[in-house]
Amino acid sequence: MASYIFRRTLMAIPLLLGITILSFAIIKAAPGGPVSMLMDPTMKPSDREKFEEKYGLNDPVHVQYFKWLGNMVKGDFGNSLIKRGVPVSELIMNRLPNTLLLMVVSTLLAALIAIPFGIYSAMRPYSKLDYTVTVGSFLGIATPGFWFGLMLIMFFSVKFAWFPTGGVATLNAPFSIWDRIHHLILPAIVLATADMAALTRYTRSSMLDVLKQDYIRTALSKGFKEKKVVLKHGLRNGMIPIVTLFGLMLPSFIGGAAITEKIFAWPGIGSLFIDSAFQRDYPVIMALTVVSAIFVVIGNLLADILYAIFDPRIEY
Amino acid sequence: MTALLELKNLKTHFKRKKVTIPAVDGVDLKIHKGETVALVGESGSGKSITSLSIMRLIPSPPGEIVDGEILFNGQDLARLSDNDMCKIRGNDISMIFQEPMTSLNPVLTIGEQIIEVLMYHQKLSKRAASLKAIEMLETVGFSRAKELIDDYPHRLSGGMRQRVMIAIAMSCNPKLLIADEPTTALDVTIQAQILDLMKELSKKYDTSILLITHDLGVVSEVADRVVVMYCGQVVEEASVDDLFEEPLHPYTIGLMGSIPSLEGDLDRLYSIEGTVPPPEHFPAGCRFSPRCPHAFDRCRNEAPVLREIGSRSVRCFLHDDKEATK
Amino acid sequence: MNGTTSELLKHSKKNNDSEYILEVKDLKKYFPIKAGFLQRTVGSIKAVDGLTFKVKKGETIGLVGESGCGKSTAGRTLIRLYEPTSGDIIFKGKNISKMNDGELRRTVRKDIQMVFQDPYASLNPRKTLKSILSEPMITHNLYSHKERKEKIQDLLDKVGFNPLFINRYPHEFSGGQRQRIGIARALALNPDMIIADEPVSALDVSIQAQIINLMEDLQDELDLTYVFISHDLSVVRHISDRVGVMYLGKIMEFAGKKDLYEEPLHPYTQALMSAVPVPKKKGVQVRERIILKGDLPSPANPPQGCVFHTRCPVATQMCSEQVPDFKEIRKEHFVACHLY
Amino acid sequence: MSQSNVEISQEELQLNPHLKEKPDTLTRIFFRKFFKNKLAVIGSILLFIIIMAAVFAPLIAPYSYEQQNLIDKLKPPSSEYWLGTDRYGRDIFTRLLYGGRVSLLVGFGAVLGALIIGVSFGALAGYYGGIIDAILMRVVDIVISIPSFFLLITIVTIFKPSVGNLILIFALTSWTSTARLVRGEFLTLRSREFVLASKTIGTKSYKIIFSHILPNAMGPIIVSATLLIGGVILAEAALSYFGLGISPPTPTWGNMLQDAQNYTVMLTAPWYPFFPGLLILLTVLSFNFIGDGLRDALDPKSLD
Amino acid sequence: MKKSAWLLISLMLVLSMFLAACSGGQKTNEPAKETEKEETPAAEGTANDEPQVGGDLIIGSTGSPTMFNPLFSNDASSSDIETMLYDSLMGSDLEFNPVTDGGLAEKYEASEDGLTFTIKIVENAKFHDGEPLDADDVVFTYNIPLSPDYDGVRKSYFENIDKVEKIDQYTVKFTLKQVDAQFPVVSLGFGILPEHILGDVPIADMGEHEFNTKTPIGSGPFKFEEWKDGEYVKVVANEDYWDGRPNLDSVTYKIVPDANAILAQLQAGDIHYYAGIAQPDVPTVESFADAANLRLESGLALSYTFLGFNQRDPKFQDKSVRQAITHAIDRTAIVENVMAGLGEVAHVPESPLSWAYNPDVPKFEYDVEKAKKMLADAGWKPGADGILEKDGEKFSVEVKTNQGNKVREDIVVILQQQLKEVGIEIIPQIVEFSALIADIDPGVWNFEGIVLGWSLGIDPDPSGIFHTKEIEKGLNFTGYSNPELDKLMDEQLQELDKEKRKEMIGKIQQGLAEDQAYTFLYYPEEFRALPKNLEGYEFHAKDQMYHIKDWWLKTE
Repeated sequence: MASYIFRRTLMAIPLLLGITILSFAIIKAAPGGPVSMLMDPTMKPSDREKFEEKYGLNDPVHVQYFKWLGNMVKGDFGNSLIKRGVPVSELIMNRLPNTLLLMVVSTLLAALIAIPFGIYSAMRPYSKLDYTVTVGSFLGIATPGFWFGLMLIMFFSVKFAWFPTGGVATLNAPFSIWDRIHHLILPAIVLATADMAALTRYTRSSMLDVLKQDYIRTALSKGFKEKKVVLKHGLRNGMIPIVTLFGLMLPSFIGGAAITEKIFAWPGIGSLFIDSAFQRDYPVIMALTVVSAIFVVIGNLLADILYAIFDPRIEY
Repeated sequence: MTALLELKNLKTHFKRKKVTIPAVDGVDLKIHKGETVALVGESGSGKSITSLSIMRLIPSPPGEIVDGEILFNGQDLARLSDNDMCKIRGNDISMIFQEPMTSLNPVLTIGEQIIEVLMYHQKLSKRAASLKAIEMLETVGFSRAKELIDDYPHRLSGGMRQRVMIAIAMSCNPKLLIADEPTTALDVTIQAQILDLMKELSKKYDTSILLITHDLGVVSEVADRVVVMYCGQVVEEASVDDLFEEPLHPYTIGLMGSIPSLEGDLDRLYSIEGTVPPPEHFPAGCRFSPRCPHAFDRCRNEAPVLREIGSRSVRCFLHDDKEATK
Repeated sequence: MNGTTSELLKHSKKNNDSEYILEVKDLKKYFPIKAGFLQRTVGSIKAVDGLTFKVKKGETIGLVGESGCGKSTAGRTLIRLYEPTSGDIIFKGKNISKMNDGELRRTVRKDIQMVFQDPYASLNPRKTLKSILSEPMITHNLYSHKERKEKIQDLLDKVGFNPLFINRYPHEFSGGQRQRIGIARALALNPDMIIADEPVSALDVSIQAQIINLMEDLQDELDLTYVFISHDLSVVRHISDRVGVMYLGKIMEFAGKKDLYEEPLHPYTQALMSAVPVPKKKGVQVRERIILKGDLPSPANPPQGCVFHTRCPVATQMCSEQVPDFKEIRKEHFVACHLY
Repeated sequence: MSQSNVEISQEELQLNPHLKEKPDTLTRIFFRKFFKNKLAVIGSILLFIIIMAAVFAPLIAPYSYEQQNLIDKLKPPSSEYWLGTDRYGRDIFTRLLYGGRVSLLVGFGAVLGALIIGVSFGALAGYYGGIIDAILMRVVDIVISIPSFFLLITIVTIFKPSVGNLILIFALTSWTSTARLVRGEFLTLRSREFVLASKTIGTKSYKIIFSHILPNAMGPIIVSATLLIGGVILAEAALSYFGLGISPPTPTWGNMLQDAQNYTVMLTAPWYPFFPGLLILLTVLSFNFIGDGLRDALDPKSLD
Repeated sequence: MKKSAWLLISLMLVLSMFLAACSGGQKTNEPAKETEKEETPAAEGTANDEPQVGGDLIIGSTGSPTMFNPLFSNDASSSDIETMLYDSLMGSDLEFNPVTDGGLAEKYEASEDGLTFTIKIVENAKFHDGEPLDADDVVFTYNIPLSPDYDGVRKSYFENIDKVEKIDQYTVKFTLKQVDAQFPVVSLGFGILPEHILGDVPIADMGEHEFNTKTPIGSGPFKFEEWKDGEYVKVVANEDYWDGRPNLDSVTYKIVPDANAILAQLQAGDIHYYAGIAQPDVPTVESFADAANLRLESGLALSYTFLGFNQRDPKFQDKSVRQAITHAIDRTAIVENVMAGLGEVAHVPESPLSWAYNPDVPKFEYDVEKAKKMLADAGWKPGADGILEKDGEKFSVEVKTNQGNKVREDIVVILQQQLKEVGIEIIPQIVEFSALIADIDPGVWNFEGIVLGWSLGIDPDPSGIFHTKEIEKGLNFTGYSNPELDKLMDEQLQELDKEKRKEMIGKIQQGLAEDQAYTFLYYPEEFRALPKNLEGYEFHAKDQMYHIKDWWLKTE
């Protein structure tokens, strides 16, 4: 297993290179630059050039890339060009936990609701409940998140004042778990809605497949009741593709919550990404691309490992 | 002698939209204690549905036992509550299936899959159950049973998995074992091993076997009595010796003639024209009549009944007179 | 109608015509096992490991063996669906083992055809009978439109199919009927040889007989050569003239069917024969059954020496060390066993 | 049987009872199965209405989509303005009709583009395998690994949003799932026996790809395409949220919803965000229902 | 001399980096002509009450600060914080007069020739770490931007400084290279940095120094406590402030990137003070203000919004065409509809708040018929589709504006509608901000029409935007050129006499209006929501944190 992980990590290197080259090319192709965001318009062009020169923004793109790559390999993502002097790694590390917390909670929330519904749908396909779940999950897919988020704020935060309007915690208040949870609920619901829909569908079709399998019939022929058969024999098999899905969902943690983060003033990676893209803060964009690519790699690896854990047939 | 299992006019129908598909359409069958009965027929004859009906494992909806009785030790399984049926399944009646590769749960160890039955039906402790599981695995011929119980099915070959299936099925000393094409998916050399094992175990535990197969060779090796099904009905029933000596029903005759022999040369195989009709298109009259070389008008209009001729029975007008003579 | 006359014909043909249509020399097909970083080849599955036999024009060669013995791979390699790892396939004097797709298309594709096992998978579910049957002719640019139509009618007629069905799709037919379509497709190019890979094993017993009879009739009518691959010893016996018994990618025994079935020499063949359950017949003695131990070893890691020695009831020390030669013990009877 | 125009003898029917008198064409099977799925039928009807309304927008629309009437700003639904007016006093109903044209065009166009790229990648990778597969799939990995939203925003800033560019952009960012799907299908289909049969006949590769494999892979492709269209329509809305959608006054459902995403509007004229939101929802819902229905109806497994 | 102009981007922009000037750029020499905005009665009426100490004020912002060093940062959010952390030498009053009040200067003297300034600073000022602030710190601070190693953005503000000298421990003398009317207003408004901390830091590295983001230390009324990126910046009262402790205990500067969410937070009471209310949202805020315990303060913003054309395009070189376009635009309607009536129609590139504002300029009122006639006279005739044509060229203009600014998007849409009346086709093009800035970069000039705003400095010099010499590398991106006005613009900069200068600038404004260098659209009114019980608040057009030290929250 260890050697497998090592090999997989090695194999991720060309992938990371490809991603960074493509990203670098794309962001350099985008018009504008950090200078136009950073600079006072009263600045003389010569001073602008001086600044650009200092940060190597006038070098040929490939030179810039290799310089960046060289530093990146050394673990140095550089400093933000906008929040000058702040190491990019610090910017990211400040926000990453928030994003991860939000995504993990919303994913768990989604899973907790979606999986039982999916299982039930699969046990009674084409029943009324199945139809309800189907329609409900598609509704979740089809609801634009930014609209939904603002609606929730308007109703549950402003009108009923049940939940805070945004942020990760109450300002100027001592840390409390309950307070954090309280702040998590609405954004997690918005994010979970879309995931929930997809997860329900996946669970349903996966369980439908599983419940058709011969070993389910075997288990039934042993005299077990349907519920036990579904939960003991069906679920573990049905969860294999679902668990894999969680691994593959990991990368979406990076950019997937951008809109929700913005609406709920949730200081996460997604909104950092959007801001940096608008501000052409190249080091931050590149670092986030790398982080996201690493998440992809980890996600895939995790998917494989989880697969192996859940499915004894897979061995490394 | 009362039968261990007796099917009386069993009808299992499938309802799809407005169409009713009579997959099993009035089957009578008896299995005595210690006896091995082979249920023979081609695909679509309803033999598997019959076996699943006995186990009450017909997916419902759309399937449903619409008529008839399944008397097991005098108890009508068709009318048993789901709870009571659960107590019989795997305990008094157990079953093995055609595909050993897919019949075992791939994510549970072999031990778990045996132990769960023992704990459930025999109320054994986990420890006792695993000892018993090891014993069962040894009984079906595994020398490394102790290690095997912690192993997963995918490490075993098809033949080994079928042994495990047999071990699971036999673990509660069932009175009846239903084996649905247990060797069809196996290679001949392995098939021989499995058939031997089944024979041995049925003798050892005095278990009756309902063997479902399309392979007449297997039937002749294993069975005491043979029931031939065609289109959801029993067309002929006889002891193995009687049947192979003199098949009565034209379908049985055709079936036996179709099989190339390992000995002796045949220039040309006997073949039955046409194909087995799907259940929604069962013909009127005798269901075999369109394919029957001897069919006459009556066959096409009137459905023959299963008629006893001595110790055997047949569903064919050709043998009406024979009954009269006997 | 073609009972005795065809039998006579067959024999006379075989006796006079000893010309070989197909020669297979030491054919090997290994599938690489890839693993590790960079997916290097770390081993190989020796699916076919040195096949040598000759096929006479008009005869039927049976290849029999248990699953995993490489018989299907052999069939597919013979027709060049797979690139052989080594060895020669000489068909009608031309070595086709190294030809590329273009050369194959120009030379032999028309002359060797294949019939597949699964009648459900072997027909494209989205094509009508007509386009399934005309595809070979269109590919090879044969016949005019009208001729093609006639040819299709003729083909359907040959396989006993109502020509009215040409615009129907495969899903409307039963397994047996589909297998007839598969055979008709194989015949569309008037091939010399047909490789039939388990053509009847997916069919019901009564249908099996129909297809076997049909294949025999067609052989007589069209002077076809068959390589018939099956795990079913009885069927192979019925249809073949000569039979090869395969085990782990190698032929263990190869002989005329009478010799092979009545006097099998190789212990594996003997065990195989004895394992087949046969319907009891009055007066026939129940044979002594040889039950083999264990399962087939993995073709990725076949045993040293004689590949069968791990299960052989009469194996000696030598068997585990030395690979037995494939020798002609009697006339036209080849065996790979140290016993002989 | 008497009215049958195909002469199949009674006897033949008896012997081959699988046959029906009338050929059961694939189209008919498809429709039969599709119409069994109620949600799919509802989705089709809804979508048909929506598409027709968009296509015939100039005939149906009571106003011009860009005609402002600043006196009638944010009027509630009435007989004059069926669905009310927006912040410039433009008729929301009219703008929804025209907006549908753009949104659906972007959806269909982008998915068509994504299919072309995705199917080409997937087909080549799946059919040839080996090195080609490895290289193409690495490219797919790379594109997938770049967060799509970031990619979208960056590309939008380079290309500037217009209908054509949005189509291009969405196509460029959403083809990867199709490529993976098609590759998977090709991997299984290329070893199916009917493909092998075609090879033994000597059929050329391109013909095998296009005439044998692709038609059989179409089911999952079409299904994923319908789901993708819904995704693109939502993505257009999300892009509009960042103000990077199609420039006004051209209406799209996304930029209408975005325009209505204003605290004042949501408080004082809640119908304005409601209608474009509802249409996006209904359309995406319809596509999903249809996709679900197609999944069953196009499943070749259930043909046999 | 380009310091008068600021690109005003958006009040509700996600990245409101250009929102306002730095703390140094907000003062003016002279009282503004109009101070029309009355303070709310509440603020005035309760002024007698004793200020109460305590409380936390949560200020909302859509933008995130970048760093807290006035010499290196240039975004509005950062400068909001810097105002609280640092003291500058000079302060300003509501009419933008330079005053010592609110600044470190105790006394300030300008020489006759206007080339030297002597400033005496207070003696009891201390940095937050307890170190005293003296002349050395001032000299140190002003030498930073003078260094050739300086890579910050503020260089032009110090260009005219020849040298900065310490006279005694608390007196500093500035010597200028040439007369600079703006010097005391702008250049003396920068916060003073601690030499004892930054003295050893090479100036080239100062822009990235940790001080800016982790441990900013100034002498201002509030001390830096915490910056949580993307969440908030918190500052707490400086107990030892030389001018007395501020009334508020702390100020939390909360970042809420979504403009709608910020209103929701305002309504829910999660934000107390928000200065960026978009004009269309003002009625909404008013509607819930009472329930949310808020009140609104407003005043004219020191900025204007305009429609500019790329005058390298022959059709826009024709003055009468530009005038006709202005005639064709109903600016009142724009103010009414886009701004909810909260603004004034603009005629010149100067705010009515400025002393140099000249109301007596040619005005091109809304007159469609006149516009049509003028266009016809200029040779533009309606084509088959109603769109004007000349020499086969259609009068079709792509008008760009930046994404994220709803008001400007609305303007473009309305312009399209209005100009259609006279046969001019407008194609709106909403462009992402960075890309738009790149489009107007010197040498690029990739636009036909553009809707933007300038945030004005306090000095009324218009040459930075309209002088011919600013075309090539400066901010005159429309390429406007009028040699006569160029001359006037050069002259007024040398004029020390304010009245004469005002006259000259007035002439320039007349010329710019006559030429319609831009189509000036409007001067917006700015609205700020604040707690009902916030006392001591005064509306300063350029400084939303004006005298925050004196703010206090009245409890019942």
